[in-house]
Amino acid sequence: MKFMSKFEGPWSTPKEPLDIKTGEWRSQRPVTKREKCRQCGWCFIFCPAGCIEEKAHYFTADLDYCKGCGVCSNVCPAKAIMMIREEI
Amino acid sequence: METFFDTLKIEENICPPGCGVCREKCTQVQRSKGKNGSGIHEFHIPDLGVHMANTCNQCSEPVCLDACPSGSISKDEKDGIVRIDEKRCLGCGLCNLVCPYGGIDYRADEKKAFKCDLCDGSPECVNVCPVKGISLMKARSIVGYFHEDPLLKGSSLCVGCPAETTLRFVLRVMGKDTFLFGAPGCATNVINGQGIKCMINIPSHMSNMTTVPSTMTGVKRYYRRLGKDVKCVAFVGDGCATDVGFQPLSGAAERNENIIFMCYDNEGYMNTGIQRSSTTPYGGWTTTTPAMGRRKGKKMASKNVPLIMAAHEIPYVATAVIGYPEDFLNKLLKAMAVKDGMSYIHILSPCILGWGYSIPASLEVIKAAVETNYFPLWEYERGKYRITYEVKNPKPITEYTKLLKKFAHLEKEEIDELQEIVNRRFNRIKRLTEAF
Amino acid sequence: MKRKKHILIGAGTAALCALKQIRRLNREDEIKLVSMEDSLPYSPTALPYIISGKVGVSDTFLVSEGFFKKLKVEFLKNRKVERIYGENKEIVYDKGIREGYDSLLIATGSEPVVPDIPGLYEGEFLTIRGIKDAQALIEKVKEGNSAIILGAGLIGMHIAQCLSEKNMKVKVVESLPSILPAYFDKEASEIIRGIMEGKGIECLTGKKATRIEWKGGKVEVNLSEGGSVEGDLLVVAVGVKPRTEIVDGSGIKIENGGIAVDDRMRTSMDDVYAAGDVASAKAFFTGENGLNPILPNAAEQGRVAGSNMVGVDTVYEGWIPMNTFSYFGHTAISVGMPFSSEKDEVHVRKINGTDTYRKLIFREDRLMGVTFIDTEVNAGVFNYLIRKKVPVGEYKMSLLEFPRETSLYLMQQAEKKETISLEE
Amino acid sequence: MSSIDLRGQIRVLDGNRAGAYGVLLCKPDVIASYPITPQTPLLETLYKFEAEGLFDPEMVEPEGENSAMGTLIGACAAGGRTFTATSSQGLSFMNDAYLLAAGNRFPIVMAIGMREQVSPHGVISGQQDAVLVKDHGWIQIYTESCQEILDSIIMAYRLAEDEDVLLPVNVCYEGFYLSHHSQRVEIPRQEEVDAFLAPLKGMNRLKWTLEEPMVFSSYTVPPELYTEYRYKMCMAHQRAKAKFDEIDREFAAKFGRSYGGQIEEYRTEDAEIIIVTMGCSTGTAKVVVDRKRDEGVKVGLVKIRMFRPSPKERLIKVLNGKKAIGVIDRNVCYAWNCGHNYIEIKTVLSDLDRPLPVLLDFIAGLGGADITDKHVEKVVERTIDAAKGKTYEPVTWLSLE
Repeated sequence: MKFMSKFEGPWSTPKEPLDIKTGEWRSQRPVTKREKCRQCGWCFIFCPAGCIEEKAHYFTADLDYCKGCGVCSNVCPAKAIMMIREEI
Repeated sequence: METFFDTLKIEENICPPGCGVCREKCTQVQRSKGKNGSGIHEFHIPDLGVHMANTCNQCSEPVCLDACPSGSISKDEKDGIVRIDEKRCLGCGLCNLVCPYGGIDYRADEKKAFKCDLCDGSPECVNVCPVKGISLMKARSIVGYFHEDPLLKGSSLCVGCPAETTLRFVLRVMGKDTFLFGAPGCATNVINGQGIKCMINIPSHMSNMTTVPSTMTGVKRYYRRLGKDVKCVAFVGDGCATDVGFQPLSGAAERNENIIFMCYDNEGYMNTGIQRSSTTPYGGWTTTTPAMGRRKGKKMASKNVPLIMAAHEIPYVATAVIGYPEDFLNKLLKAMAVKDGMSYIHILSPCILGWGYSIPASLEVIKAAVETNYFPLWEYERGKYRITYEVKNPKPITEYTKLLKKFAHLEKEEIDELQEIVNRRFNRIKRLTEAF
Repeated sequence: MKRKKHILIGAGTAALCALKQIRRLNREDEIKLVSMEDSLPYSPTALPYIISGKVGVSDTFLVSEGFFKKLKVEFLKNRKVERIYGENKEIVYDKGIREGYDSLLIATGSEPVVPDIPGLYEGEFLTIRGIKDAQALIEKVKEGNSAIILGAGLIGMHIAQCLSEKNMKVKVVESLPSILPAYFDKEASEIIRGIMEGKGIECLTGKKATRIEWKGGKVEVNLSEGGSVEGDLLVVAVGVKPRTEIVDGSGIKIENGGIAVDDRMRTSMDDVYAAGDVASAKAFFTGENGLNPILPNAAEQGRVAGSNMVGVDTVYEGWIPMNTFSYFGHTAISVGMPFSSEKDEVHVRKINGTDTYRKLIFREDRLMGVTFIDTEVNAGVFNYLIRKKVPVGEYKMSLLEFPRETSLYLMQQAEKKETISLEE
Repeated sequence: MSSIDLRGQIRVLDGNRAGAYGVLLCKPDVIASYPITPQTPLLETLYKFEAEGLFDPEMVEPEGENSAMGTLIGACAAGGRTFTATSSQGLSFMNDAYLLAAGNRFPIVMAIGMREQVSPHGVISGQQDAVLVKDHGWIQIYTESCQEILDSIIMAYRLAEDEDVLLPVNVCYEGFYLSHHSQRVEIPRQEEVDAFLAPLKGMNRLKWTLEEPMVFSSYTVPPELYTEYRYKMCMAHQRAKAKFDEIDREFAAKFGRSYGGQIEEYRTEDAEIIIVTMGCSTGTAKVVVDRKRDEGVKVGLVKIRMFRPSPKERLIKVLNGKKAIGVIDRNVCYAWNCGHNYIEIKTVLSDLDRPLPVLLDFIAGLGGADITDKHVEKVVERTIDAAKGKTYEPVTWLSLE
């Protein structure tokens, strides 16, 4: 008998994290104009996917998970995040 | 972890024609510091109907800094402000020549460059703008309360769903010592993970729609018996909180269980495909309140659940939206501080698909809901009602309804009725704040 | 990942910008900055201000001593790099010491051009490129004395202004018909000239120096078409040329007198980059390589080079001529093409009773160049509109009437357009 | 010492109070209960115990049965021992959470004071409420006496919390006949019960902790995973059967009382015919069996204690070679026009050696009606006749004759 779960019931643990690369859903991607980023972090707060990361001196999206919703670009007070169409 | 500099945000297209209050104030403030100029400019091109303001972007890689031949421009690592060392400034004007965003001015008469220094952290323009078009965005004061996000990346919620933003916000504030409770609904996808894979780093329970408050009770009480204080937080939709799960919610409130119950209200059964719930608004389109033939959306007004919860006289009840994060944060902190009873937070959470608006516009929708008093932000704290965000000049409800396809079929008559409901409800809250 | 070693030769704006960029993008790599001079980095652009006494020498250093330590950069002063061996990825210092690199930036800048005029070397003339030159000139400044400046370019005119402010009598000799000929058209140039001459600066344009004679502490410059001017000191400021001797014998390609680079600031030798005054780089308008030794270019080329040196692929869009000149409380600004061609649409606005002058050059609905005298604008915004090829068709007249407002509006709109989500 | 602390004593108690002492002795952490006749006095007694300080569980007063079960789900997931009781429509109303508890493998113990379901309305005894949820994933133990209620609750915790089982357990007793009728009850001493339950302390049980966060009740994809959980649950049910026999033997050794484990076999060894009962009518039936034995009739009795999971193996063993079986059912199955145990036994028949015994069903005692010795005598007589070859309708509605 082959089992998938080590548990008796329908339980799960973050030790086995669900890793869906939701970046594949994306039809457009955010590109931060690095030099223009004010590091205000508003995109970090508002990114629904929780995928904004801080680099040396700017914020940018983790494109493995970014679904391309455009909220970061929308809330950016510096207009430093461009939405670029993904080419297939 | 993150830097998070305070930053000015200037709203677009809301400067009143001819206004120059921000510039005048800035000039005045700078003059008091012995400087001559304004760091903010408002502009009017009447022919084009352009009324706007512009100021320094405080770039992270300032080209003005790179182009300054005397090294007199610096970016402060602590507050991110790009400043000019006046003593060293040559007055050559190169900074003005290279800045693409018009953020730095060169004054030929004084041979000095001049720019916004954010008043070193408390910009005066923010206070004087008559239309509240300038705001200081202070993420640091919010993220200062953040813990590591217990929710992993890669949730299968819809692209851009504000409920996910809200849940992350809540969980970041709540931190790791939290038990999270959910019920079947959109957030399920986030809380549960799939199969044997999990996507949350805190203990979480996927309950039935009818058992969330009671399950929380069980956990809270068991840990209380063990002498441990744990946070039990529910994040459920309006179907669970206000319809089929309302009885247990009311029961837990009556027992005054020490739990934090949050309803993200997307005004319908969205995970099953947009059916009406008791919080679907008057006139709102859903698949079970269609707008076709003899029907014009929902016939009756929504159930005013936060007010009903306040009537339980639990220690804390609030309405909140992610669009006003400072307000939301304060409410979360208040709810967390309650140790002797229940807190209930009712969150308006627009549904892109179910309400019909463009994906990134959630915050605009949320703000319009607040600015029209459709969803007033208030709290009930131990007997006292308080409006936490006063809207000075509430906009007509059409400013909200026009954003949403679910109201697209409404005609004047229905709009008037909806406006009447909004007014009545706001007045009720207003009077409660005055009476209690 | 392996730590790489970047060597940057030169300590001007280009090298520093490359350095800052490398550090922004990479916190680990080793960086070494090699300067021929023994001071902290400075910009030649600041030198006239030292002469005028507006600032002291120490106020013009681009960075402080602590800067290098903080960025974990080794700063070698007083070292000359003699030669580059590309095949071994090595450089050789003046004392024969060799050092390997993973990537190398040549940002040695430029040096003054000294024209071949009979008699010039028989006396002590001055050029202005280094701090020592500035200090030498300061020593010779004496109220009431007169100075002759060869060259009416930006440096020449700037020094003329500085010396005039020190109450010296100044005569500027320029072989071309107008002053500031590279950046301003005839009309603008005349306006500037008018103000300069109003302050007592004599501008002798269209005249070549044919012979220099030195007699008893005085210098006499004989001019073409006859006549001569006499002064107490002579400053030669006819232009600059790339300082390229470092690549001699290395095989690195030279063109237009500078080190040829591609649109990533790469020279013809692998892993060797060049930026700033020394580089012959792509011009924005023509796409052809050329020299444009101005500070904003040095900064941008340095940034582009730095990015590419750490493997972040960055394309140089090309240089755009631009300059700003402040003189006696006036400002002249030129961005983009200063001169129009036949296919261009030109709009000029002058305001009576003032020195205000505005010229806008359009090609179809794109802005190509602007000139502003005594007009308050955010000059960089025009650079933005030109570089981003922002369509300005219906705003041409508005740009002329309300240049600052309209340019900011167009810039904001263009920025907004870039950030608008495509999802509906 | 509280006057109601009767631990270690022998008293006359009704089933609700006897059950309450069973709960008290097991020291649950969280109790949540909503009143419904006839189990109400059980929970009232628990609230009294807590008020008197006999034990100190968290006493939750939920606003309905579903919330009562919800509370236990939370507490049990967190690692607590929990208890609730309900009846009839309360159980129906609890169904949402009732299923969740089983699916999540939460070892909750719940008493059911059995009562008929609506409609018609009636606060009347029956077994219909409990048998209706026979496939909801709970283990169900049916009791015959007040003593057995008490003892079964203690055994239920041993069974539910066993790491090889981890299933919720119902202890079922008929309303009024047991809940409100008093009998002699030996109430064990606390130390005895503590010792009996001690093995549970060393057992592994996944808990909901902040240190090792887990999600309980995950969203199940793919379908194979769902199948896996169902298979594992079936296996747990199967393991519970022998485990329950073991627990019963251990209980007998410690307390001197045995109920036979999954089933009680009463004078079955040389019996030719077997009467099958479940619940409190067993006592009456035993009297009749004794009487018939005195008359020389080779009749025996099987009492179904563990209705779920099915005590199949034990039934096969005891029913093999018998000539006829008469089942007394205090419940109905609409689909087959019979009682539920009749279906259960009929299912077992195919596994018996040939010739198969004749099987008769007798529906009796519905709606609170008594099952008298006269009824049982009729059952025995007809079963004997059937064994001798007389033909009967398979199902007899005894009360309607």
